Amino acid sequence: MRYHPHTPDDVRTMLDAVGAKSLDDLFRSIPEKLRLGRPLDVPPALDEIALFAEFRRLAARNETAHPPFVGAGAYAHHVPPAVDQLLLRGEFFTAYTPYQPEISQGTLQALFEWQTFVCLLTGMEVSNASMYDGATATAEAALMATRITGRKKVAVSAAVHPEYRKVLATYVRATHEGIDVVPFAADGRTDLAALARAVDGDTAAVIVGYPNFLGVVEDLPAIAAVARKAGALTVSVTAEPVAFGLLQGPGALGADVAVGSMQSFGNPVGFGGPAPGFFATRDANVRQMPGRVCGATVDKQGRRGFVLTLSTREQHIRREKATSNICTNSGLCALAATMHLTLLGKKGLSELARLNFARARMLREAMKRAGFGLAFSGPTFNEQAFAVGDAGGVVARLARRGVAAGVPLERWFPDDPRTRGALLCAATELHSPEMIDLFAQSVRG
Amino acid sequence: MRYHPHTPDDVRTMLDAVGAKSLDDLFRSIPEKLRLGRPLDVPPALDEIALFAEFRRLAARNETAHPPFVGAGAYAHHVPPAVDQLLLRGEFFTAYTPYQPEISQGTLQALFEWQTFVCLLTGMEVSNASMYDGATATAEAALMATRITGRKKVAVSAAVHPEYRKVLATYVRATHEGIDVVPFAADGRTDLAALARAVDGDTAAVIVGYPNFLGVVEDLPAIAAVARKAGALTVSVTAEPVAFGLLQGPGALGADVAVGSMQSFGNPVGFGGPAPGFFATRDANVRQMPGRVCGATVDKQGRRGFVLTLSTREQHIRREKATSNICTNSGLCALAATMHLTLLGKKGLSELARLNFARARMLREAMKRAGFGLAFSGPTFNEQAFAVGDAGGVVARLARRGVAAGVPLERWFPDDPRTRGALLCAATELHSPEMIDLFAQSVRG
Amino acid sequence: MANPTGWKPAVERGAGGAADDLGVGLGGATRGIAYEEPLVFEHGSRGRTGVSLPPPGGDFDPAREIPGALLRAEVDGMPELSELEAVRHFTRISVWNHGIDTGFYPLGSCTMKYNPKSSEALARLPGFAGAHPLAAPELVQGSLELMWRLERTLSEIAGFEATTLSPAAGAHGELAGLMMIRAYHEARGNPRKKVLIPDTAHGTNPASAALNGYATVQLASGPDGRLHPEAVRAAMDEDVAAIMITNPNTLGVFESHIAEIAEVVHARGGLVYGDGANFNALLGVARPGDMGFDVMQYNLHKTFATPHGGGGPGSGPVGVKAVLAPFLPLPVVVHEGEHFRLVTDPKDRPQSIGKLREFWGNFGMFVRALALIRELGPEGLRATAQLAVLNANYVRAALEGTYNLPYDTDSLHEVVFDDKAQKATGVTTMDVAKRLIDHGFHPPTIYFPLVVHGALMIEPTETESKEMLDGFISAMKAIAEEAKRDPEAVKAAPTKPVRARLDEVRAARKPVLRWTPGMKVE
Amino acid sequence: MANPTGWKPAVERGAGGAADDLGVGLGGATRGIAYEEPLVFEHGSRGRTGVSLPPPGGDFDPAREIPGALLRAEVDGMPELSELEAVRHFTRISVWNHGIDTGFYPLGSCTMKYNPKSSEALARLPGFAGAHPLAAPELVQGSLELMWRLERTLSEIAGFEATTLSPAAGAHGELAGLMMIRAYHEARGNPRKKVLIPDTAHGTNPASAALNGYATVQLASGPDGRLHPEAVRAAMDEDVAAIMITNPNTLGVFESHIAEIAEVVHARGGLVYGDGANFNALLGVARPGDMGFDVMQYNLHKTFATPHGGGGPGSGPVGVKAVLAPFLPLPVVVHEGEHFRLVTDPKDRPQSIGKLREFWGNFGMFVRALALIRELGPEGLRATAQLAVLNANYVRAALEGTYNLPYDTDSLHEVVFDDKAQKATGVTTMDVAKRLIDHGFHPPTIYFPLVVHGALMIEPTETESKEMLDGFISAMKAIAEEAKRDPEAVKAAPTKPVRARLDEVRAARKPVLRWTPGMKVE
Ligand SMILES: Cc1ncc(COP(=O)(O)O)c(C=O)c1O
Ligand SMILES: Cc1ncc(COP(=O)(O)O)c(C=O)c1O
Repeated sequence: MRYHPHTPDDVRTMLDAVGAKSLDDLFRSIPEKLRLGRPLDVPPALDEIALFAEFRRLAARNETAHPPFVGAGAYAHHVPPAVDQLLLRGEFFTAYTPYQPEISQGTLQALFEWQTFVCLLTGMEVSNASMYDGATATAEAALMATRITGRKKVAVSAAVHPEYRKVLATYVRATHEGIDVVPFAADGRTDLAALARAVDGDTAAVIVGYPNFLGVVEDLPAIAAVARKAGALTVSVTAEPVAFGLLQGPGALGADVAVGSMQSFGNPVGFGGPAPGFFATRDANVRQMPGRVCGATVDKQGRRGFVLTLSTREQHIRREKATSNICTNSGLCALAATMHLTLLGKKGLSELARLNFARARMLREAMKRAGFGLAFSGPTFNEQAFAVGDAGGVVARLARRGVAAGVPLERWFPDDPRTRGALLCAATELHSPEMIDLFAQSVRG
Repeated sequence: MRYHPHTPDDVRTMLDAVGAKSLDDLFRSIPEKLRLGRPLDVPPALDEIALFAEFRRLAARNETAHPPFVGAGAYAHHVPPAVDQLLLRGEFFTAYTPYQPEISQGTLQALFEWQTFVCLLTGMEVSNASMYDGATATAEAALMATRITGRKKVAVSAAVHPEYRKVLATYVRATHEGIDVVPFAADGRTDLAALARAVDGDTAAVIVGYPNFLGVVEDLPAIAAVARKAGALTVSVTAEPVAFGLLQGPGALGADVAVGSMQSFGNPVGFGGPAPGFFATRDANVRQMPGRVCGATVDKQGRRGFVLTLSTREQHIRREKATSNICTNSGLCALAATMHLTLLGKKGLSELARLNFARARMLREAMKRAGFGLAFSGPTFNEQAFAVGDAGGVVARLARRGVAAGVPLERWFPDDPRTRGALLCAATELHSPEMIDLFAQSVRG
Repeated sequence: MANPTGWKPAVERGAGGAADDLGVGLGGATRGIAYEEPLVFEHGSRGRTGVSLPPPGGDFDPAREIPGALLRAEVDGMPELSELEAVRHFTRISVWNHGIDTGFYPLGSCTMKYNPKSSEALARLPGFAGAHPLAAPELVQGSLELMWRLERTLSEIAGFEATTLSPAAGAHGELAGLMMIRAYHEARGNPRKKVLIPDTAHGTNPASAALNGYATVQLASGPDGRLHPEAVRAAMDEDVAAIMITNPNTLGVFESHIAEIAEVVHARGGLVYGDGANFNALLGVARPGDMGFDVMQYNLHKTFATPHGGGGPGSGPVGVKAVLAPFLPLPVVVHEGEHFRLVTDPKDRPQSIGKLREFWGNFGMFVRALALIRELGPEGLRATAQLAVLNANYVRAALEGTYNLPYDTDSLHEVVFDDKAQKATGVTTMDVAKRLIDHGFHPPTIYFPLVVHGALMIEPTETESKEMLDGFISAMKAIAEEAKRDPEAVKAAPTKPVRARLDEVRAARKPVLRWTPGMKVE
Repeated sequence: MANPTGWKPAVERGAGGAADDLGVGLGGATRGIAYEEPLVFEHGSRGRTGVSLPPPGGDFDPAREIPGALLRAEVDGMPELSELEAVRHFTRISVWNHGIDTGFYPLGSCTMKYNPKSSEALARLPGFAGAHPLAAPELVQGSLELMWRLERTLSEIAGFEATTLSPAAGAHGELAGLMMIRAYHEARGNPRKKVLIPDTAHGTNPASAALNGYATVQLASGPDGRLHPEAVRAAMDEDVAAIMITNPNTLGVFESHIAEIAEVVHARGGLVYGDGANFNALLGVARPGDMGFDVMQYNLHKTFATPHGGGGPGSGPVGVKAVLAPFLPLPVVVHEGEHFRLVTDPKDRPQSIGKLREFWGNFGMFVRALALIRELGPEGLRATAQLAVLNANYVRAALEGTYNLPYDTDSLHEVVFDDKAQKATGVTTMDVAKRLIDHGFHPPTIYFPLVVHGALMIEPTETESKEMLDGFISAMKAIAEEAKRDPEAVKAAPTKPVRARLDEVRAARKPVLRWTPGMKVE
């Protein structure tokens, strides 16, 4: 066994040193009747060649030759190969949470950089060291809002990613009074009037997508104004952070919390995980933030260095009074995002966002030529819902050609006639003009 | 341009510092009429996404889904992924030849390990730090033999890899009297009687394959005895070094020089290059060896360390009197081989060799069942020539199914009736028993 | 470890030299060249970039569609580095880190075992990395089959009836498990109010309980480090929804009364939650499902060697007995013949606690974990537990006497010492930990579990060799000696890394949590 | 470079501190933790392995087929390490190295520019890495097309009619070129006897000539570092087969008389060989084929950024004018329509010099080089030369006065200083080089070219930033200052790497070239 270094001699010597007669002896503290008297019923060991054959077979059962036209919370982007080659450096890859800062400065400085990137992109003042994903970050934002406001209700736009909304519901079920779902208008933006009606003195947070699940860019300042008036926090949720290269950060538009996923930077879609959730807010809320935080300090010789800090918020110190139960987060995914963002830089991010914007426009024009209009009229970034009629049929038909065509919105809004026949499609820099044309033609049939 | 860090400001400041008015100005030492007055006629720059699309298109024009049944000097083996992940570490990957030993100890220690591995496998006393490939290593062995013996003729077995023989011929054409090609016998081994006739007092070296190009294991002790009697050096050539896990090292069998390729360890077949050539010999010949050599020494504080040494043999010191013109070698490929050999270790190498031996036996049995016997009767390792009739037809037919079936020996021995219809096939650990059966059936048609 | 390179390890040095000069450590640690490196925001130059993007094509002006107030031309403060500058940056800062690939990492409770390189190659197969979570099921059969296989395999290994792969980490699994427990009780009419948690428990246990609306009741463990049935019996009532037990617990001790404790809890309608963080100790030897646990989370990033990457990602699947199966979160993988699909609609699973995260779980970790399990097979899994326990006991036997063992109960996969024996010297657990760095070892987990004052919690894992343990043991002994002879030298540690001890108090008092232009931290 | 991390670079230190204590270098070099590591043969333990292989299956005993004397059970001395031990070994020793990814690497004549990471991803595409060189042409059309494209592209870039990709490195390309020259002369009845080589030439030039059976005649370059037509004229006769010229030469100086020199040589039937090692200086600006060269080798591992990997591999394609095309080595790539194939049979190319290596060239390097060329395009290629030359001249302008410039002729891509100005201090080029390490920079090439006594040959390349050059310049100046103030400190360098200066004399006098059991080097 290549992972077990123990030679028979080693085992013998070590058993002697321990004073045990056999390996079984080491388990004498486990009552006989609790032991498993048989080998585990799992398949026999595979050698590495057979292992590769087996996993290649499985991977080949996925069809991924074409970049997906589905976004809906997971976005296929081109990640420069430098990211993965650097990420695989064992010093990063095989480290734990940086509990011993003197020999974890690599991870810590990168986390400090991540936190800064998150702040720059979102326009917020402070960020944590990452969350499990965008959905749990959203749920944690609601919980934080409750801690800050003492209120137990949240208002969430129906145009927030429905999977995020489900997670939010799961998280608050035991402790909260309920969730008010605020409908969206015909332009795909949250219905401001309905929002104003839904928000009251019991509302801890107003949660909206930016861009939202329909791909539409919300009028965040107006929403934040409604929330602020009611004393609620505005939580902005972003699943496609490339948009920040084009759109103002939510912090600059009145939001109090910005959460979401940074998967687009540095991380593959990878069947949905892992991906780095982010969580950013204003300085004033820092002691209510969930999760790890990295801070700058000095060492004994006065040199700048980094440590995990503000841990009195956290479970290992505060236990049941902690701001969250999170321990392991998505550090490596955050590092990948940090690397990709570093490579992009100011110019690259701006260009990438404009490129995505342009490709989505090409898709819109191609779909128009193919006879399909937009389902919603609001402004969008790189994702749009098209009225294609039999959206499920289109998805099935294109799947037979190996193409992931988009998602029918009916799946999440079965009762909303406005989503009937709407296919949500993303276009990124991976979709060349030729692919886009071909796609639109294939949607037509 | 992501590889050019110069901002327009940088360029201006730097031109000022240099006292030049423009970038063109920097080239004033090139006479006007020698300058290129136009842009190069190469395709316009590609962005990274288009670059990937273009190279994926090219890679997809190769069919490599099935492990090749061709060996003939390049062997497809399973390389544990640890090798490539370690190899890509920038400290190894982006270093030059270790001219500054204090900051090159990583490369140097690995080269020292490589040299040791080469010695252990070949049974030789000393090895250099790698050669371009097995063929040039063979040619360099002939040249060394001439330097040592003062003789200008070499005898080479017809069963040495024909491409190696061609290279040898190219290398010695200008400086040597000629090459005597010694035929092989019906068992695929070098004809000892013919060898004895060919070797005389003018013969610098006797060069044989081990295993030879026909896959056959030569009677190296007998060959070495013939050479020794005539005062010639015996050069053993190995293109499939996995055989050393099963076969005695040539040094233990009387050879004076062992050369060849270590591609099988750590390196992909990669359309034939790069691959690490090796060169090993006896201590007595060390000052006549070509190429770089790494040696152990101590630093100012008495700690063991490594340096390039014995450089008075080399071109940068001795210029036209150097033992070779080689400068850049195959260091990184040698490092990959060193990593793979380290992972294999004593047990793994022995197992791997036996596994290859067994798979070749399975192939033999399957081919027998399909009606094809061996073309040569001598002992083999993992490569064998089968009498299949229309070997070219078989190759063409299997190519249509995407399988590289082997090589027809007639290609290199058009005048030798014994090779007519013979297909040279390798079987390695990558060929499962099922693949082998299927292959043999497909050869039948 | 052999020592053929001419270096003089600390022990051979004698007492000479500066107070903080250890020489070469017993783990081979020495000093070499390293590089100071500013933040990415602190270097680079205007207009540089590290990427190569196509021109957008077309003429699409965002300002024509999106309100101007929502637009920005560029993100202020973003770095501007060439690709080489970026590559150097991360290459340089990486070597400031210690990882498993660098050396021994006996961080107790974290199971820092070797992360197989082959798993990295497999997880990167384009079929896996490129699969979209919302692609039509026909396009992702491989991913679904893999998930299905992993669920079954985990269920067998720990003895459960069903497993969900959704949770993103151990704590997330705890949350999921407690939610199922709550749903179970709710289905029977009363969600109950309390969760019992032993004092040895990890902080995530009470935090997960609280997040789920439960009050926590802390149970004292006995003088042998074990939870005793009497303590449970005394605290158990019909308001108790569940007990959370880590087995072996964070002292590395097997809760041998587990069956009786489970009976006590079950008898009054409660359920037993297992924190599976220490499951490595039991692989192939005993199954939590066979000893009374109703539900347990696996930590794939511990037991099944998926890389922890400086903080995550993790993966925390949860196994359950049949009673809890109806409450499993969504999605659930099902198959008809060779065809797999995900059940995501709550209508099909009306009792489900719902979704726990976007999409279906940390799939990349599933690939790696299943790869390891497939390579180990039944014998390898069992050997894993055996050798992990052997390693911990070997360290224990060697260090008993030198360091105080607060509980001398049998250890399984880890052993907890404290700094009582060093008290007189003034050297604390923190100092010992930092001095280990100078020897070349990552320190154990320190000051946890909380029941041990100044805990040193050592978990070697099965992938470490006897030679490595011997080196570590010598270093621990050398430090104990040094503490007597020269405590200041120990307190001055670490001396070898790029940074000396960092001022954590200052970090918390004057938080600087992000770069700002012109920032100075001095 | 910005310096926000609180470190004090050397210049701010003043004169205090131990003689050899530089503090933080001007390139950011400091000290951090590193690990001593024995040879792979010196650790591990009996029976360990780092691989997982299938059982052979069947019952095949080699002893039944192969004579016993030729068999061995196992290879004595082989290491026995677990996968983790092996991974740690190479991880630890890797950081003892300086690479381009670590920092500045201005090794003159070696063109140590950034090696794009995207090229590594492309070279690893299974279609490229898995292609067998002897597979039927239908199975390897992609490789053949790529080679064909690269040949054409290189020919255009340097102005030749045809290009062979076979040679494995620069020196191998020289050999190939001279062989073609010899074959050309032979075809005209007389192979001739001599090759003219300027005194600035790289050692491989005379060595390649000798290997080809030619005597070499060394030509003195003029006081401006250039070769002058008179010197050539004087040496040229009908016995001279060729002249070998590196342009720009190894002083970084353009051989501006090249056209006239070529005329002189051509007039008497000789040919002009170009050593293309310094071709980076000319990309898109001038073409050797347009200035009289008949043949030239490209060093893909220099000009086209393929990784050098601590010694190789390289790739040394050779471009030729039409007169030499019939003599090109085999194989030659040809195509009919979309279908590509290799001509390997000498019958089809009767004048070919034959094969130069097994198979078809270092294909992996072709992928990388073509990828870079495709990403650069015509403008990027030209910018490469321009910025490489700008960088060298910037360093030159800054260091003139501090270091002696033996030739003040215009520099192109590199500049050569010497240690004459430091003579009085006793500090030599070697000392300056070693002290640069302590600052954080790889030293330049030293003691080459031989025409300069104590040469310091600096080639920054175009991928380095102005800030990096500024740091390097300050370090060079600081060392010159230090040489005056405290020469012993300079001579004690380097102090930061894991090893101090190594005893090279001892290495050569008592060669220890491989591990042997129990080996001691002390
Ligand atoms: C005993 C125990 N329980 C729970 C956890 C939490 O697991 P995770 O970090 O994966 O959320 C840990 C992690 O260290 C642990 O050690
Ligand atoms: C001027 C010059 N010529 C030739 C060579 C030889 O090239 P290679 O090392 O690729 O064989 C070099 C290498 O350093 C060189 O600098």
